[in-house]
Amino acid sequence: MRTQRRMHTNALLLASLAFVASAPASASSREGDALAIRAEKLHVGDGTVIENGIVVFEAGVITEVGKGAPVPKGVVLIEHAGHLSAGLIALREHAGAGGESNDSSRAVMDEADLAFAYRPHHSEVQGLLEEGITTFVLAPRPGSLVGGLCAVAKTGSEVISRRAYLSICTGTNGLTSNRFPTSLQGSQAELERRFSWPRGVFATAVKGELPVMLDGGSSRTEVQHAIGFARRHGLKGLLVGSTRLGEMAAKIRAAGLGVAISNYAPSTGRRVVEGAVALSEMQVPFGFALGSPNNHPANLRLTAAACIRAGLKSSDALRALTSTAAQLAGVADKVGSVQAGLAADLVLWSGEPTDPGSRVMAVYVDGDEVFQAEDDENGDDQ
Amino acid sequence: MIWTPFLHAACLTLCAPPLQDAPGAEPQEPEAPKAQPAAAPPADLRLHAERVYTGTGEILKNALIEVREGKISSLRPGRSAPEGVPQVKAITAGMIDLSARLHSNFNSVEQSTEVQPHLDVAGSVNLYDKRFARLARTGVTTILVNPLDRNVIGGRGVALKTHGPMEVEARRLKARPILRGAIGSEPSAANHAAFGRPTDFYSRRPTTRMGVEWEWRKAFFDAVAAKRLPEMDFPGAEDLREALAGKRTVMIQAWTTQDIRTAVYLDEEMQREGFGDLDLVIDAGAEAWKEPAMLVRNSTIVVLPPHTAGGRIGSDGAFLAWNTANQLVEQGLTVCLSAHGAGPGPATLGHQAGFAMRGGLSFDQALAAVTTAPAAVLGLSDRLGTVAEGMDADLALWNGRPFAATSRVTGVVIDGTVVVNPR
Amino acid sequence: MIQQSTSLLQRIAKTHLALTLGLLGCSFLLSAQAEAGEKYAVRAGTVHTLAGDAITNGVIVIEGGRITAVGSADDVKIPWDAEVLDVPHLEAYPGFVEAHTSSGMDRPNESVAVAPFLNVRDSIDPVAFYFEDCLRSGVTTINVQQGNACIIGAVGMVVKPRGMTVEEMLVRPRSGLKISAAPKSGMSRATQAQTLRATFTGLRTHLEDLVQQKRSGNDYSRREALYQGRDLSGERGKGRAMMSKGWTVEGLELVPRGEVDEKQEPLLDLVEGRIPAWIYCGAPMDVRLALEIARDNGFLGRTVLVLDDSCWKAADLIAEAGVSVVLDSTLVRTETDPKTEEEEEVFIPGVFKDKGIPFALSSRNSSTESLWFQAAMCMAHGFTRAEALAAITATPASMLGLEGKVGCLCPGAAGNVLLTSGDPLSVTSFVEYVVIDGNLVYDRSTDIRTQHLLEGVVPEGTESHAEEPEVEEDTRKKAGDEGGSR
Amino acid sequence: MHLPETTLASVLLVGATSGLFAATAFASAAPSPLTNGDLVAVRAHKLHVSPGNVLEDATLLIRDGVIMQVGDDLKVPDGARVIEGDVVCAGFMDPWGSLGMNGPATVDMSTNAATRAVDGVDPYLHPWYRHQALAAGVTAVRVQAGMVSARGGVGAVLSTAPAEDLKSMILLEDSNAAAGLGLSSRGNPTDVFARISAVDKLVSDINSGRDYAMGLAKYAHELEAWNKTIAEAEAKLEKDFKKAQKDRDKEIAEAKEKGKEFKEEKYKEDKRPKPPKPDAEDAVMARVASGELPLVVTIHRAAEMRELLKGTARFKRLRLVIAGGTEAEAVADELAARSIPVIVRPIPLGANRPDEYSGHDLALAGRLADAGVRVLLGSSGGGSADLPLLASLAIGHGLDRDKALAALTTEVARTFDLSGELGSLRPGRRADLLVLDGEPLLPTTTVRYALSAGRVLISPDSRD
Repeated sequence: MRTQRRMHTNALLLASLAFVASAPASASSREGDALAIRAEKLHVGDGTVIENGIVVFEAGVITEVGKGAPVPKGVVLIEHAGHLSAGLIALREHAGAGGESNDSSRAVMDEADLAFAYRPHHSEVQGLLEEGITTFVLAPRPGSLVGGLCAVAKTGSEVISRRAYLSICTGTNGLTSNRFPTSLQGSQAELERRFSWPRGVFATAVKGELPVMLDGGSSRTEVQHAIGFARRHGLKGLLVGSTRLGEMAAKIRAAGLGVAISNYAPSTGRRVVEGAVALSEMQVPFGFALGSPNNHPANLRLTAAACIRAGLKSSDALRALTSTAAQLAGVADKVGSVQAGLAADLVLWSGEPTDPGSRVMAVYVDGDEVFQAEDDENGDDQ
Repeated sequence: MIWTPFLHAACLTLCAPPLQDAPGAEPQEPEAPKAQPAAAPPADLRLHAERVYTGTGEILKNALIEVREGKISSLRPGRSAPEGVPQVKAITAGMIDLSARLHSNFNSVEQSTEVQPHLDVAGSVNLYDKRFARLARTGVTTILVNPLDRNVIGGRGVALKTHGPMEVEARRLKARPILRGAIGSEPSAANHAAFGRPTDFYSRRPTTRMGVEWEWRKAFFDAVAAKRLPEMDFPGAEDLREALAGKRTVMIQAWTTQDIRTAVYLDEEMQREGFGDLDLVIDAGAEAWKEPAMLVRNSTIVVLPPHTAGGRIGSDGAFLAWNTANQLVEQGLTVCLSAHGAGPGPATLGHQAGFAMRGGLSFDQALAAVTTAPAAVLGLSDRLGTVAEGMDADLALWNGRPFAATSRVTGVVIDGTVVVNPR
Repeated sequence: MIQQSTSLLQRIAKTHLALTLGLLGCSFLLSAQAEAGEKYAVRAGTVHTLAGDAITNGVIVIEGGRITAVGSADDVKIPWDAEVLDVPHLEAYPGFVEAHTSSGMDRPNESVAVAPFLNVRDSIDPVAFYFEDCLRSGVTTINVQQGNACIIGAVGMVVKPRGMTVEEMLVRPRSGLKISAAPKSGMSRATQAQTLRATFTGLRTHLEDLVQQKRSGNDYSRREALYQGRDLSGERGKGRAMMSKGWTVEGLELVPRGEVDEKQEPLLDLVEGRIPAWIYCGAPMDVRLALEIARDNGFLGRTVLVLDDSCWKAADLIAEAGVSVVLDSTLVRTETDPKTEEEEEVFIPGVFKDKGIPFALSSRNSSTESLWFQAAMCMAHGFTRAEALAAITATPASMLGLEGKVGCLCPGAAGNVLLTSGDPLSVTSFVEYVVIDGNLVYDRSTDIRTQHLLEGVVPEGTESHAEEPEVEEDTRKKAGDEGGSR
Repeated sequence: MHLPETTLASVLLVGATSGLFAATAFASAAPSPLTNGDLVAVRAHKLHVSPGNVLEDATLLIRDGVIMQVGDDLKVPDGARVIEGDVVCAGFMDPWGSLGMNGPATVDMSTNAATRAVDGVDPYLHPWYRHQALAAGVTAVRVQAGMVSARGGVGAVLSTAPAEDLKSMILLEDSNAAAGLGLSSRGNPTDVFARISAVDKLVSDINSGRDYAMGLAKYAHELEAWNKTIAEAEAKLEKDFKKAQKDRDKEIAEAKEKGKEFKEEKYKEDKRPKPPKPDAEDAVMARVASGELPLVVTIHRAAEMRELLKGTARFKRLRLVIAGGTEAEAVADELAARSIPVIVRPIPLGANRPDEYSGHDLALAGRLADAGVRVLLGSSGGGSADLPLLASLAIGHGLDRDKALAALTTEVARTFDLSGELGSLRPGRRADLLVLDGEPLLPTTTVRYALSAGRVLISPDSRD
């Protein structure tokens, strides 16, 4: 049903040209001609918001951002009555791997590279664009002790960083009942062995050149073990998968780890969102995990909104969805905010980006308009 | 701080104002009239009991106990209760359960191979588990946590207090090292013959008691051989050698008399072979009463499982006669009781001591079976088990004669902290 | 003590379906007579009547199964022809009373949801281990009712744990009708309440139809007589007007009671308050339904609630309704606050004592959770000895309408005496002898099962593992409830 | 038991004896406001009387838990408690929830048309769950026993105020009847023929309900006629009795003479009409057929919806409500024409969704509203406290903001005949309202005060 809508939108695009001052056939800056968008509110991504800000981008890269940024001659200017922000980033994703994101044949698959599991045009990936998600960390599904190397991929286009994380399940998610390890002490013994005499990716991780993604498991004791393990071996990286991170905020900050907040579900949700507020008070850098296709892509913004409802500032929530997430994924030089030199991954919203009530009007990846909302007559103006 | 929400008027003896449980918050009571010896620093906590059952055989009447920095700083009998100090009918040392079974179930035993002597259960203990608090409320202050008995040799146990810092390494007691194993039907319960079923590591392990016993002997023989032939070394061989040298207590779960016999013969075979002598403790030795002679011969320590109404307990249908504790003690054996981690209700460790007394055990022997005897097994007799100056301030406060069916634990102190307020 | 009213005999002879009923009806009367003649006397170190202070060196005289005299040795003369149990080293107590149990039957539950016409008499197994356990733990009077998995269950009976046939064990027939406000398996509380109400609505509709048929019949015969020109010889209806505090169907006197459908007839007895009701509540919300059904159908005055341990939260509702309760054998309940995850312990008998609700304790087995052990645990939580003992003697007796007959050592009461080696609530004392209706029925020295449990003595000839049946746990009780103690 | 005058409506009011019998046991149908005597005045910069109808700087007066006056020029009487706030709107309502219900009762498969949700309400559930819902702005929940069973029975509307006892929780004890069609059992789909026959069974049940009501009316009518004829006949017999006696004596005498045995005259009259057997389920279905009770049908697939709409077209006064409606767009025009509301579950469902939700997406509510269908938003038992947040998600996928607010307030009241009680801030309504610090349904907006029947249950200091 969705692809059919894409042809439908392109037709509409031509019809709506009348509103645009002057616009070439398709709004794409791939072939060298520049493009500019003026939005009522431009969210740079570091918390500052520019009224009537303009962003200019050419060949997929942002060239100018500012209130009165000069629009070079011959550049198409798109007026947008709403908000503009950088594309959202999901920190733990399985979309695009088509269910092959976990090899359960053996406990440790340290050299497995998720980049080779990524199919950009897989149906699971398209859903992310509609929700404004332009970049995500493709990670192995929990289930094996060491799942492999995560990749950072652009939604619908290529992988921009291959060895983003080494994925490790230190808690019960790394155990199975019919192969090693079946106990927590067994998995801890194996990890100690791998990291005390490190070879290959373990060596690079111990040297600090490869961050780890630690699935600590849900109970507070398992999160404690994960933090202790990271500190013992001087590892940097991300703590994922736990709903009880709020009480561990001080320990997490001391260990210098980042956090990926897991999905908000009505029954277990309270701990997740209170944890996010506690982490933000302790200045622990955090982003949001998504885990589609089993979780609908809209959960990213829904979890952020639930955190705001529990007391998180909406600017912090947007930063967690964009710039902080980019830093945690190690691609802050490429994506994550609306600044010159970064990729032109932009999302046009009808209202505040962190308000689930705002519609995704259009999404640009590397300067290409890859999604546009159907223009319904009574456009939902704020 | 757990408080019983429905206060009964019946505890007439308790009349002091509420006790702040934060140590050091003790209100300064007026200087005692008689000459105070060199002004001792104020106690963190003071308690008064009509009777203190010290565990050394001596009962102190109307005793005032003072606690400082987690230790009992002074114990003075024949005193009236000063103002503001909680009074209770009886105080015993905190009880110790060597078979509390507070492991995290199947996550606490590495079943990929049936002999894992070196793996420490501490890695899988969850101190946030509600059962620790429940156990503390029944007056049990120290427990031994062992892996689930699904392996022949499960690994190392860890001794912990039931209240304290929330990290296992910080709460671990420097007790005698423990090697945990099992004999009987449980270690081979999940195994099945290889043919006809998908082969996984459950299809190549012993499926009979003979197989389990063979795994025990093979483990010890290999460990001794590995000392001479390094290429035969395997993880855990050092643990087994320490066990043979008696430096590591071997705690074997054996419910029935057949399995207890296997454990004792294993120890005697090690002695015959000259490999060493196991410091053997039988856990859940329900049918130890059937052939006590071999236990006496081997001076084996027995930890009894909880008494049940029908006497039957355990997966092998062992029968625990209620006079077992009395019979074994009369023959000079060391006996410990256990409640398998029962929380508040009719089957706490205090009740198990009462049921053992119903089987003929005297009060002092029952008190020893839940305090000094297990403390000795853990090698912590210098810290736990008795109420005396210098010992850890682990106390159980009772509202009547301990272990009587008509009294219960109304207050618990662990390391000087009031965990359950007697108010 | 055994009710001998004529209507009772009539009722037994007529209403039950069981084929053996006829001959049973008369035989049990005879057996009670035979024992009447003998005289028995007990001389004990101290006699605790629980209805005054203890008598040292006391004597109890029992004639015809009834206590005729209790007092100190010097002012009560033992009849010359009485058999005497002289145990100066022991203490005498009244036999304990189990207010409600569904043990002692081969299958406690009936698959038919609404079966008030059944009677537990047909499934009590006189040689069940349970009755032997009762003697060993000092229980001499037991109200056996059907299990909790029903909507309206069978009629129960009060028995004593002695006798080779159900008739010999009988203390009082028709001790009450069992109802459950907690859902039968496969149903939920919504459908349970609906079916329970529909049962009573069904009774009302049935009675109204009967009255309507009678009226139409009378009108028709009157008009026929007019047509035929003859006087109508009016014979009045042979029935009885319906009296109930709940609702009545006027004109029921037109219908002879025999014509009421046997399946509905016990319900009518219930609504007219002629038989007590025991309503099981598995959760606090069930208490509201139970009280509403009892109040609306007029038998609140004769209702006793059988409570699960979670029902303490509805104690105010129970106090307001003024009914008495039988507590679950779990006395300490641990609940977790979902917000703070703090655990909180509640001692359940304490709640009912503070609210002044009469309650009886119930046992789960014969030692680790027997009646005396439950009473001891009440003392451990602050009860006085008198209050604790009353919860297993006087209060259950009054619930069964047998106050002054069982649960006390006073003239006129049944000759049920326990001889214990010390304080019955102490772990180190035992029930040495039990006398029921003036007959010595239990002597610990000959109790091979206690010897086996306490001393491991394997009685000869029972070498094989005599598998003792576990006391059947009402599995539905703990469904969905994390449960306090392990 | 004598039946009153026979009109279709009045007969239905009496209903089968069980219906009558049960009704007396509960509070009267009208919700019981918790009277607390004192006067409360609420002042706000923006007062949403109803979605789209906003008063600037207005005041609202409440007495005894009922809204007395609303206006921008009211003087606050002295002695009244005054509450100030930025935005005031009516309390949100979850038309498809389970808050306050005993868990197993909501998933009970043994329910039938006569099962009552109020029998499954548990006042002893921990109060914290209700507090969360209130703190999110949900003041009432429509609950149902047997939410996934073929016949869920009679639903109820409960207040989320702290529960003293059962009566204080119930706003409306019989709000609707319920049915579930084509629901997969624990995720595995049922086959299409079973689903279609389930629809036909529901239609035939509605029909038998109507016939039952007809039968009751016919019986009442026939009985009245029979009574009249019998009364006349009796009067005549009374009159001719003397003559009949004389004839009889004469015949006896003749018979004795002839030695023949005397035979009585044969008296015949037509039988008394038999009342239809009381059937509680048919009684409920009769109230559904007459339009007194709306029928909430949990249904998702287009095939079954078409069958249902076709089958129920002939019941002119039937008020159908669709719950779920994943493929409702296929019949959107007919739903709009027959003003059949659809309760949409605005939850983001991942790949492992139940079979009947396979076509579900977050824009469903928006597209249905655009097609003119009356849209409601419900949590389907998945936690009413999150409904406002999920509603904003529906807005973000195309549902107009005012329609979303209506879907949580006025539309719910209108669907369950509570428009006179709840849903809007007009005089006479129950004072269930929220004082917010921002526009409703924004994540940054928090509920500073929540009032239920005029009682302040959430205030800034008792927030969590």
